[in-house]
Amino acid sequence: MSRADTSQAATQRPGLSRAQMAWRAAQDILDGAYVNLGIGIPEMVAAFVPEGREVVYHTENGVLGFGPPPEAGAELRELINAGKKPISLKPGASFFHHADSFAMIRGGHIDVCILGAMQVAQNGDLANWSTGAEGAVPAVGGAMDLVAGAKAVRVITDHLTSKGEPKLFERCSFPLTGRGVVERVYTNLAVIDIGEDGFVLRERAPGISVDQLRELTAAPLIVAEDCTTIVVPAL
Amino acid sequence: MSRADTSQAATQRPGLSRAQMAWRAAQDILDGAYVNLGIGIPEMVAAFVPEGREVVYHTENGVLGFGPPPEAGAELRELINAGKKPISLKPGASFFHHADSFAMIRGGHIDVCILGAMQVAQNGDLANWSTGAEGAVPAVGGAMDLVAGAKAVRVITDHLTSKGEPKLFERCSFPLTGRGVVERVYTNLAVIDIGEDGFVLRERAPGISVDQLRELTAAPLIVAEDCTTIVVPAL
Amino acid sequence: MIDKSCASVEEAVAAISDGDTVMIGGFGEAGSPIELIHALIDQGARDLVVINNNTGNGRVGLAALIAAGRVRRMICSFPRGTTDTLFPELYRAGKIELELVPQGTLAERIRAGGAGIPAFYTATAAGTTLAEGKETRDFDGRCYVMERGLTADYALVKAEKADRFGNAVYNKAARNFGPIMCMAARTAIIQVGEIVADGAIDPEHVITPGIFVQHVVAVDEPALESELIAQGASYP
Amino acid sequence: MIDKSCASVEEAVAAISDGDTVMIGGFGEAGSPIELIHALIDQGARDLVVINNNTGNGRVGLAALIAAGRVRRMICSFPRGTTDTLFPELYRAGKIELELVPQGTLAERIRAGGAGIPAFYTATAAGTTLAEGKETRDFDGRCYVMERGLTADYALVKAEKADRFGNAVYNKAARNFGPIMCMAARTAIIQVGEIVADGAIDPEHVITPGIFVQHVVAVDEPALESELIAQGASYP
Repeated sequence: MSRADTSQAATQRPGLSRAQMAWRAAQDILDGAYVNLGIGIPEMVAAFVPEGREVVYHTENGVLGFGPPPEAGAELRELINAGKKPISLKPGASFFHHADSFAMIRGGHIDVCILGAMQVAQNGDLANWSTGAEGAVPAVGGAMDLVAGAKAVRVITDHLTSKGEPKLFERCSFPLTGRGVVERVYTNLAVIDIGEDGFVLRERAPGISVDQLRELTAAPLIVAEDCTTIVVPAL
Repeated sequence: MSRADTSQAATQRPGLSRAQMAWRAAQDILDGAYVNLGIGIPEMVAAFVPEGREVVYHTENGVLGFGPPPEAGAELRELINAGKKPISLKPGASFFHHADSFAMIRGGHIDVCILGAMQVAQNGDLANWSTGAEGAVPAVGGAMDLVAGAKAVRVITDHLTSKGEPKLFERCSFPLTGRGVVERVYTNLAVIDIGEDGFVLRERAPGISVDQLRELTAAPLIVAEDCTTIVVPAL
Repeated sequence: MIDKSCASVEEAVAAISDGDTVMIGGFGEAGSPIELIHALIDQGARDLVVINNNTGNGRVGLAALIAAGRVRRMICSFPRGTTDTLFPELYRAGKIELELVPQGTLAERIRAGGAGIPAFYTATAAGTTLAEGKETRDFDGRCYVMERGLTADYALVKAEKADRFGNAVYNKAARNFGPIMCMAARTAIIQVGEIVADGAIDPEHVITPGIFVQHVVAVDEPALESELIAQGASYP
Repeated sequence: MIDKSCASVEEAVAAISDGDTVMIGGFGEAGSPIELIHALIDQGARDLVVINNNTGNGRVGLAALIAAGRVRRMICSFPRGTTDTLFPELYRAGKIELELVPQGTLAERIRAGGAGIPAFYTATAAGTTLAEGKETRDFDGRCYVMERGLTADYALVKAEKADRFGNAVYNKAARNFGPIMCMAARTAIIQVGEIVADGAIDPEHVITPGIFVQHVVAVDEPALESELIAQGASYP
């Protein structure tokens, strides 16, 4: 989705803008991490990693150590990410073939993977590849590999669908991408961990109450003792 | 074994010298073949491939396209074959890691592998890694991979052991390297194929009779209709 | 003398037969062997099983091969282009079969096929609908799915340069599926920008050793999928 | 800033613990990380499980580690040197365990471990004593043996050059087990002749991407096993 779409949509939503969600997720990425960012809002995370932290980005199609899109006109057709968009290279980059690239994923070498979601369940189940609708042509890409292989799988998603339906459930109704794989969810309204006993509310967006979150979440919400308000810059 | 050993031993054996055995095996290597040669007499084969045939040699430790040992003083410690002896590089050489090297073997990309043998059975079973003696420390190296993976597995061996015992049997008594893997055996006395029904005598060494071969082979010998005498240069 | 070079893409693909399985390299337009695919369209083989990560874009390259009705079955991870409705329409109409494979499993199955591994286990897709009908097995308390190695009759791959032995190097992310498809196909055909002299590729830098390559064909100025699509091109 | 370099081999191996599994690269003396092995001898960890193709030569490097009684168990394909009787004597005396693995199966098990593959099938060793006690299974009419992936706590590897990210290149046949051992170990430690500046290694030429490497240590003038042995050296 383009940035234009993002900001337009953001004005219609309560809580954090999409850029603020990405910013919040970026704060949890540690110095030296190997990170794979999914298409869409997750891609925006890279722009908000705090100064002083050096992060190495992996893309499934076989590049490690890539940077932001090059300036217009400097794009190279052979230098793209898994979303098929142009990227640049940072110092320490490398190229490798597809089997080696997924060996990095499946072998547990990627520290953090951040993806979008259609549904997340309180046990960490993730559905983000198919609604399972009759007649839909299924397409999965690397999502199942990423959630099965990355050391930490985190999700960025709006708390509700565009129709106002919940996306956080006791159980996913859509076909799963992986079982028990998600460790943390960043929404426009909250930061929620998957704990032993289900969703644990860690942070609320400014102005959002626990009661509102309970109403908008289709599963029990355990409020962490140290639950705080998300502090985000204007973005 | 050094060449000095070879020629010394050769003078005490009937039929072909070791170099002649290698020469004979070399005639069956086609232009453009990818070939893996075992330690010992098989290594000598490369020297006798007919002019005009270009052969690419593979060594398990990760080199394709190597050539004969370099001149004394020009050896590089990082440029060795699976026998840990110095090699040179030919045009079109490449280096790769051990898993890729054995992917070439296991994946059926090596056209011909030539190995030594302790025992060969009439069904193509090969024993060349262990006598199975009590207390022996087993060591297998890449032999089992080569015989399982190469498109054609051929054996060069003396027809008899140094004690005068047969090496070609109805069944191997030593632990197997692989089952039903050998397609052709070059001995100092004969060229023998493994056919549907057992050993097929294709060629006899000069002065060696079928009756002699039957006596020295511990399995039935089918004499091919077109069985000929091996014609080898003096070597 | 070993010389795997072919005079033309036509010659390179001439022996591909009806019913063959053909791996086609490329991820997006990076590494897409368009000229080889177009030669395959001209050549006429049909009823093909094609293995590629996607199903092409526009009406050129793989999408054109599919549009020409030559593909009986696609094995891929993502059978959709950004805007493309070709594959979905054919699929819904029952005119093409689909085996959907997670991308990393697809890559590993190809690598396994090339390495003589008939089957392996992966945690990818365990507990999902894509594991339905597949054997699963626990190792050390985790559930894994058994997946089979994939081999092919042919691979069509685009590389940057190769020598007469077929030793090849790639260009950046255009490497993607090329090296493993060359391993997994009985006959790997690579189109390269340039066939270089002996010794021009450092043995340390070879990505696909020539043992995995059967034919090399020079395509000096390969077409770019995105440019063809921008031009509204349609093949043939 | 990412900087995986260590000041010394001592620092690099400091955290290796009793009972750890340690993969050690090298085939013959090519790629043998002698300085790292000697640092491990000095460091004192014992009861180690060591994975290497062989069991070392002379009384230096891996052979010295074994002679020092630090290795509980060897996983290798060929536990003999040309003239060496060290391992056979310890083995016959029941002082060291041996898991004998065909060389290609060993390499593939290490690669599988690094790639998150818990098990795979190979035709290698099917029908031999080395398949005894292992599961076998037919695929398409051929018998295959199930083999498990191998992982390790540490890998000790010698490469030619690396940068601060751990991106490494090797020297000729010294590459051998290095790349796959780096993949399969939780902590891969590589000794290199030179730690080079950012950008000094072309991204196209990287053999081991830094993601597989945790520590890099410069050993400017590494000892050569054959020279040490010729000198009659014995470590410590």
